[in-house]
Amino acid sequence: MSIDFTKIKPYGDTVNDGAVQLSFTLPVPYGDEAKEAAKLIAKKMGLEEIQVYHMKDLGENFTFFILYGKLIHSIDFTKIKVSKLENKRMDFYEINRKIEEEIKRKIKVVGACTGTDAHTVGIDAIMNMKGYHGEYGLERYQMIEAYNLGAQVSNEDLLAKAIEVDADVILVSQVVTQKGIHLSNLTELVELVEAAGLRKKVLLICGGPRINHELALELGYDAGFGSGTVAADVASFIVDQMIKRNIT
Amino acid sequence: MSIDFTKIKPYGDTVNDGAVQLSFTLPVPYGDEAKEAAKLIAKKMGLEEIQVYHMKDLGENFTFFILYGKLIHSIDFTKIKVSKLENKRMDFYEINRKIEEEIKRKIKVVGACTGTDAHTVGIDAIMNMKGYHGEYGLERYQMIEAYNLGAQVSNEDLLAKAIEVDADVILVSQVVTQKGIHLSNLTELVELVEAAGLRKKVLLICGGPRINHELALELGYDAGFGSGTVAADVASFIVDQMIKRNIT
Amino acid sequence: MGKLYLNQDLIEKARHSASVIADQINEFVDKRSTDTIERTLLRLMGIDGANSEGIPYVNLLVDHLKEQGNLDEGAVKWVCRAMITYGISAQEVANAVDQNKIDWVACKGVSEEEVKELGYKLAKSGLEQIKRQREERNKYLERLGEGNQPYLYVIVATGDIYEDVIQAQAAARQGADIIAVIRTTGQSLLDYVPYGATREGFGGTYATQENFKIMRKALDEVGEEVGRYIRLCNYSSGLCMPEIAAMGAVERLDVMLNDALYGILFRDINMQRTLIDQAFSRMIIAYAGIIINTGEDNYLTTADAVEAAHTVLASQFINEQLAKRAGLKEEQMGLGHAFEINPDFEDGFLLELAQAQMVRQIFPNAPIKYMPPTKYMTGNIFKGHIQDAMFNFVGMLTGQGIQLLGMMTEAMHTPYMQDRQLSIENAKYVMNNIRHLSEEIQFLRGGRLEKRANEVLEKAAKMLDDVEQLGLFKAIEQGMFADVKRSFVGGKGLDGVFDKRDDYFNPFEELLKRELGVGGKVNEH
Amino acid sequence: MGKLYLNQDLIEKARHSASVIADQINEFVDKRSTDTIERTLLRLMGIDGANSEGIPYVNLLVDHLKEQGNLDEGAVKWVCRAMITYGISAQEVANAVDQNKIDWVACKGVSEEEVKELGYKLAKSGLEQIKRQREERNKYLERLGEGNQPYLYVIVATGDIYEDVIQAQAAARQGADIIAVIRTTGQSLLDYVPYGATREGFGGTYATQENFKIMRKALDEVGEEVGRYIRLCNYSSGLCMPEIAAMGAVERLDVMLNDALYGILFRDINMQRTLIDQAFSRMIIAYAGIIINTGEDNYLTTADAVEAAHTVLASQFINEQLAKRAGLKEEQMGLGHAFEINPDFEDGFLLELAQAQMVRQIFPNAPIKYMPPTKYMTGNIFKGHIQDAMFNFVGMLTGQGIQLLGMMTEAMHTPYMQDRQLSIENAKYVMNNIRHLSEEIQFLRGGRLEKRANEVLEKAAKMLDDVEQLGLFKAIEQGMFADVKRSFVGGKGLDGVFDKRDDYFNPFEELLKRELGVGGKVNEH
Ligand code: B12
Ligand code: B12
Ligand SMILES: Cc1ncc(COP(=O)(O)O)c(C=O)c1O
Ligand SMILES: Cc1ncc(COP(=O)(O)O)c(C=O)c1O
Repeated sequence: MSIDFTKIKPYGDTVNDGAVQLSFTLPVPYGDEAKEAAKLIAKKMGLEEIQVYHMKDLGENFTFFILYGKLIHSIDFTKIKVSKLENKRMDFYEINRKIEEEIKRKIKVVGACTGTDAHTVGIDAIMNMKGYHGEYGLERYQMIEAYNLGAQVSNEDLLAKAIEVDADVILVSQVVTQKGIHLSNLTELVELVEAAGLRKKVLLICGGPRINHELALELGYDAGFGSGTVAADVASFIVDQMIKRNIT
Repeated sequence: MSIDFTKIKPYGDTVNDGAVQLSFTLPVPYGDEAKEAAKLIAKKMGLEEIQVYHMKDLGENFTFFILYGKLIHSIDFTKIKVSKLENKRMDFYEINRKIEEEIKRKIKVVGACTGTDAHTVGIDAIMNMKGYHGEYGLERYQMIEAYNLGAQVSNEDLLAKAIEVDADVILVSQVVTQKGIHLSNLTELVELVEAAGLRKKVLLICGGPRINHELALELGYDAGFGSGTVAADVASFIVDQMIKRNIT
Repeated sequence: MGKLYLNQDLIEKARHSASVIADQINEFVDKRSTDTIERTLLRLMGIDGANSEGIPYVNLLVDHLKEQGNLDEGAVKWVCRAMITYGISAQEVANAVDQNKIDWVACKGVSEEEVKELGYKLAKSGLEQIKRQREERNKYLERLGEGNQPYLYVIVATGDIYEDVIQAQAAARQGADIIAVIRTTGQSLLDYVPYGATREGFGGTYATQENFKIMRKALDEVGEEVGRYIRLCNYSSGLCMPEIAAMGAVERLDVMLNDALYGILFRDINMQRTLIDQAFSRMIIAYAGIIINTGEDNYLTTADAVEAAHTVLASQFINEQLAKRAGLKEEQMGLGHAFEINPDFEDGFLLELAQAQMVRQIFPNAPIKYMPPTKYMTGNIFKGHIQDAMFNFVGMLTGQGIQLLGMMTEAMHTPYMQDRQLSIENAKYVMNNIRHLSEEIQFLRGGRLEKRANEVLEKAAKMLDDVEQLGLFKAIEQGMFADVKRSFVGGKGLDGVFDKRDDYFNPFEELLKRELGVGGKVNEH
Repeated sequence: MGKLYLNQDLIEKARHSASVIADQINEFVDKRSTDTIERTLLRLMGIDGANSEGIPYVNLLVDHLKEQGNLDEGAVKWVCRAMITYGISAQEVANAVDQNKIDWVACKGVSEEEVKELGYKLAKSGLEQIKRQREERNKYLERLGEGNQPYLYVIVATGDIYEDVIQAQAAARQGADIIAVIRTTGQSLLDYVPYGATREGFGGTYATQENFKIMRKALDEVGEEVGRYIRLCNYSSGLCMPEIAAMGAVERLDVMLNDALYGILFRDINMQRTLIDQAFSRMIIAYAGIIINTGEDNYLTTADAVEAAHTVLASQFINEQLAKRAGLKEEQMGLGHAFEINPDFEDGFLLELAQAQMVRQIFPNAPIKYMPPTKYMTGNIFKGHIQDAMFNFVGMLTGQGIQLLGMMTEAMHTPYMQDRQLSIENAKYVMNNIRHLSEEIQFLRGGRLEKRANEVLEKAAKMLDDVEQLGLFKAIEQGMFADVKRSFVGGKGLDGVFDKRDDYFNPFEELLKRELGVGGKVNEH
């Protein structure tokens, strides 16, 4: 099988067959017209040979569909450039050593899960002693002074604490994303930090299961971390950036 | 909630949110670039706010994805016209009575599952005495003479039998559809029937789980029946057409 | 005796410790009241609505009385005095306070006797409303019937009460027995209850009396159509626990999440505040015939489900005793637990089964609330759907009371309409397919399940013994529950707690205690 | 005795009837051979390839001998005669026949002794190849090990052997233990085996020797990488049953679908033909150490799984006895059954469990092949995925040997790569999660499961008794299996059956019988 990486298409059981599964609900009453509507939607998405595998009357004039089809679109895989964190990942010992040697003082990190978001497990995983997935959290690093404010912290309180301890880094966790609430929370913090004239001085880092690096950059953060992050990922980035930016 | 039927979009939990789930495999190695590729595919399909919910290395440089996103496309539900069978659905007794009164002789029906397709259950459901879903099959209709040739029947043999018994109707079942084999099988039969000069004389009807009326019309059949069909659906259509076309 | 051999002595011991713990708490609680309790009384006296700035009148009034230094006598007394003095209704008193038109000094002239007479009268008619709704529910149940246990419980959480209604009605048609309207993320920390119909929440919809009413009506409608009474659930928790309990009682909610420990551990609400609130809210709930759902299942979202299983059981024992003291019948105790073991754990299913069966046997009459996998759900919706199926399997096999259906999209978003339908379909398929399996199998005497259950039981008994020695407050301070430590004076809402004066007056509580037959110590069995 | 109390007398009775039935069949079979058996012998003598028109040389030769009226003496004899007469190899004889260069009359001069000597020599070396592969497999198994039972069995069915390879290797990495390459729809009715690597099939890929070789190599490679021997499966069924058995034996296939009853009922192959073919093919398979999979599970795709459960069991008894007579060890008998009860049937799970446990106990050493839901799978892939999970649950709980994994897309398309991965994930999750559950539960004595199992057993025994009276041929004519009637002289392939002459010679069969220790009647136990 030779794959043309400039024209990548979904694969079911034959190269370039374009096989895609989709499901969605339409706010239309169950029936033949609904089925046709579902097919038209799929067609607009660029599917051919559309098969409605399943449809179900959800009541209240809503209908659920499962469809399969063959996608006409392809993408050029060779052109893909992902904005990734460029620093190399160090381990606990390397990080401490590097801070000691190159920054020569403890790094101060303040973190919280902000707004009305009460999910502490993520930020705890990064900051608390015991850490996550067998990796120590930031509190355990001798060369890091970590302040974990917990959850449900207002952006104002977080910033105040950062100023109080003269923090190098602010970590923000956002887990609830419904109706884009994380976007407004995260944006507000950037604005507050800028208004306080601290944007250049502190590294702003956000994280959460539905956060990624690209989104973080768009929102004005220095980095963003998603699911499965461990403290060493974040600490490596911090150290690397502080050295690069000469924040000592 | 007021729905604008000229602009129907998928629905997750808010009108017009456009929520769609999709899954597919790409022939690219697992990694950040693969994830980006999947998002680009989804973007080409018209999705926004694309979230990769899950990705999995399938090995052999293939990666599987589950994504959700918000569709930008909408369709005009008010314009949808589905080509449906227009005849009214009669029951066993009505059908027999109607044949007796209006056609005044038995209707002859020959049926088979053709080509290498060995799935008899579908055609049996329509033709055999015991029928399907509590509805009698065609063999049980006093006013229908039904010949069920079973499965794996060549188009030639089917046609020969139709000629032999002077059939009014030919029923074809196609269940296996991989690589479009049903399309060639069905097309071949139409061509044979035309070549034999019988196309005007007989009703050509096909059926199967992945057949629908529209497809049947495209292929040159008079009707197509999908999943869940019972004998009375087919018989109603036959009687209606024969009367309309004055085949008596 | 049930299917699983359990050490009965340990059960008795654990229950006894819990009883002592509950008595300790009750003693503490009895001497105190809170702002929200006082607001609750005013609501039940007929005060509703918010002023032009959106501040609920009950908040306005209680804050006002507090400023005056009068709250520790009980808000009821002062409102009665004003009512009598000015010859106006409770609502009119509230409006007048908003306009600064009440002269409280002038009100002091009313005799204690008159005040009490009016107080009892108002309390009686306040409770009357609740009783009517309880009777209304019974009529519905008699006429329409209900689904079998485990009740299929699903959430709606669009943030918009009108979208919620559509989703709820669709779910009822699909087979749901209980609809829970999830609250917006911020609400539990609000020290007031928002007013009116709302359309903008995050991860849930505001709990307001109007929203309750809208949903109740919608469910009554669809219940008629499907020929099954559809229960409505909301949250009597957070800083307004008793107020929402009262609103729920009046709007005929059938199930309410209600657990002070949850608020302490997961919302950082002050422990004194919420335990005091809980005691009164549970009396209202008890009287309203509402089923409570407790939240110990949540412990397993932060602590490990294998390691911390006994903390859930210990908490259930405590919640049982606290509930009993508020007059709740066993049939109203929806004690919580959860199916939260890592799906990749070998024989994890055996442990889940052991726990569920054990809980079922220890609390035989409680409509145990069984929570689905959440922590180990991932974006892999296909695997998630099977995790939920395994959960439904255990729920049916062990005869749980309330099955909170899992959604395959749990790791990512609040349920879409289709998620809920697929989830109900999942539960109906599995439960029907194994309908009588529980009657057909026996667990090996001395086997893995029995060993596990008794191990958990033993640890729970030990833990309760420790808590009994320490007192619940200290135990929480030490992080014995959910791996979370909270301090006695920390968290939100402590400023809303006050000591009752000797002449504190709460006619509602008095009447409720009489009606419910609780008061002094309650016997543990 | 197993977990479920079963009436042992009934089991014995059923086994006895099946034994008599098998003897009746064997007697009939012993006197006859078929075109494809003769072609098989020629293949094992080293004839391969196809002529310029694509006709396999073995077909050419056998058809030619038939035309000459010489086939009933056995093709081996004539080929040996020609080899000796012309001093050429078997393959050269075939080529010569293609070019019409053999003078058969001239060949008659060779003495019977010489012929037999050569025949036995060729047979010995033919079987030698098979033995080598059997030993090779054992070495692999020793060195790499294998997955636990139930083996996870998945299909690949792209139609293109090279796509199949990718899908198969991916599946092995994901955890599959057995890869079955499904055949294209038409192949079972072809009276020849196509030649070479193929890339165009429908619903499956042609079974050719080259395709076998390609896939074997691919699986050996990936097996090394994953450190687990990966078994390969294909179909020894249809009109070329024994030829494919031989090809499978030579290319080290490990599992082969092999069941005459399936061909009769579901492919309308003549019953005489395929039962004769089966007897010889099973000897090859037995000698090659291949596991057969029988196809009675298919009955439930046309007949109802609740009503017709006993027909499956009856057929398993017959297949067991027929297999024994061909020298198959119990460890090679992958008797088939299936999880095919309507998912909406109340307590359907109990019946499936009863059946699976019963089959497990009746054939304790057989690697029972357990088929997933297919008939009641729908386009609802989410529900389908749970149906498969319930199937995996029963498979693990009852310790089946080979778990043919269900695909959530079963109702619609042959598996996509992702379908297979999700399906393996499903099985691994469920099986690991309930790993030791079977040791923990007991079934109620006299309960629903026991009743169901004994009911099915009783009906099967009764049916076998009837078949014993009628003979298998008549029983099939009467539609006793799968609701399908087939006539003794109808169906495909009867023209390929012939009576052996007294001097018929088949040295392969003789040697095989000696090696396998079968010959006259075999004792039923
Ligand atoms: C546990 C949990 C809870 C617990 C929280 C306990 C606690 N103390 O944290 C409880 C039960 C209290 C809870 C409550 C609610 N929850 Co909740 N909850 C979850 C659950 C099951 C797991 C989350 C979790 O702990 N994950 C484990 C951690 C380790 O992963 P993580 O958070 O992704 O963190 C990692 C990375 O993202 C990253 N990371 C995270 N933050 C940061 C920060 C930085 C700086 C960096 C570098 C990295 C980083 O590193 C971490 C380690 O790798 C999820 C569903 C799920 N399975 O994911 C729902 C979920 C998150 N909850 C949800 C909701 C809606 C709620 C409620 C609002 C529901 C309600 N109305 O009652 C409430 C209220 C909470 C509130 N006010 O915010 C939704 C969110 C939907 C959405 N997309 O908006 C989810 C997805 C469930 C659902 N489908 O509805 N929840
Ligand atoms: C039963 C079955 C079999 C049985 C068939 C037994 C028999 N005698 O029919 C057996 C086990 C033999 C079998 C074998 C194979 N099968 Co098969 N089989 C199925 C299965 C499980 C159910 C089909 C069925 O009986 N449905 C019930 C009937 C009543 O429904 P129906 O056919 O849709 O018929 C209804 C309507 O469609 C309509 N209808 C049908 N025909 C007609 C005709 C007319 C004129 C009208 C009006 C209406 C009509 O009315 C009927 C009643 O409502 C499906 C999977 C599934 N769950 O659907 C796979 C399936 C159809 N099989 C499949 C395949 C590939 C095969 C094989 C080719 C596999 C192989 N290589 O070995 C073989 C070979 C068969 C061959 N040569 O054709 C694929 C087809 C994939 C595709 N899209 O091409 C499926 C979808 C499974 C899969 N996912 O791989 N199969
Ligand atoms: C007992 C209890 N109360 C309340 C909640 C919901 O949280 P909140 O009150 O913050 O809406 C939960 C959540 O699961 C709970 O278990
Ligand atoms: C015993 C047996 N043989 C063969 C097959 C496959 O059919 P075919 O031989 O037509 O490829 C099956 C299908 O499941 C089967 O069970």
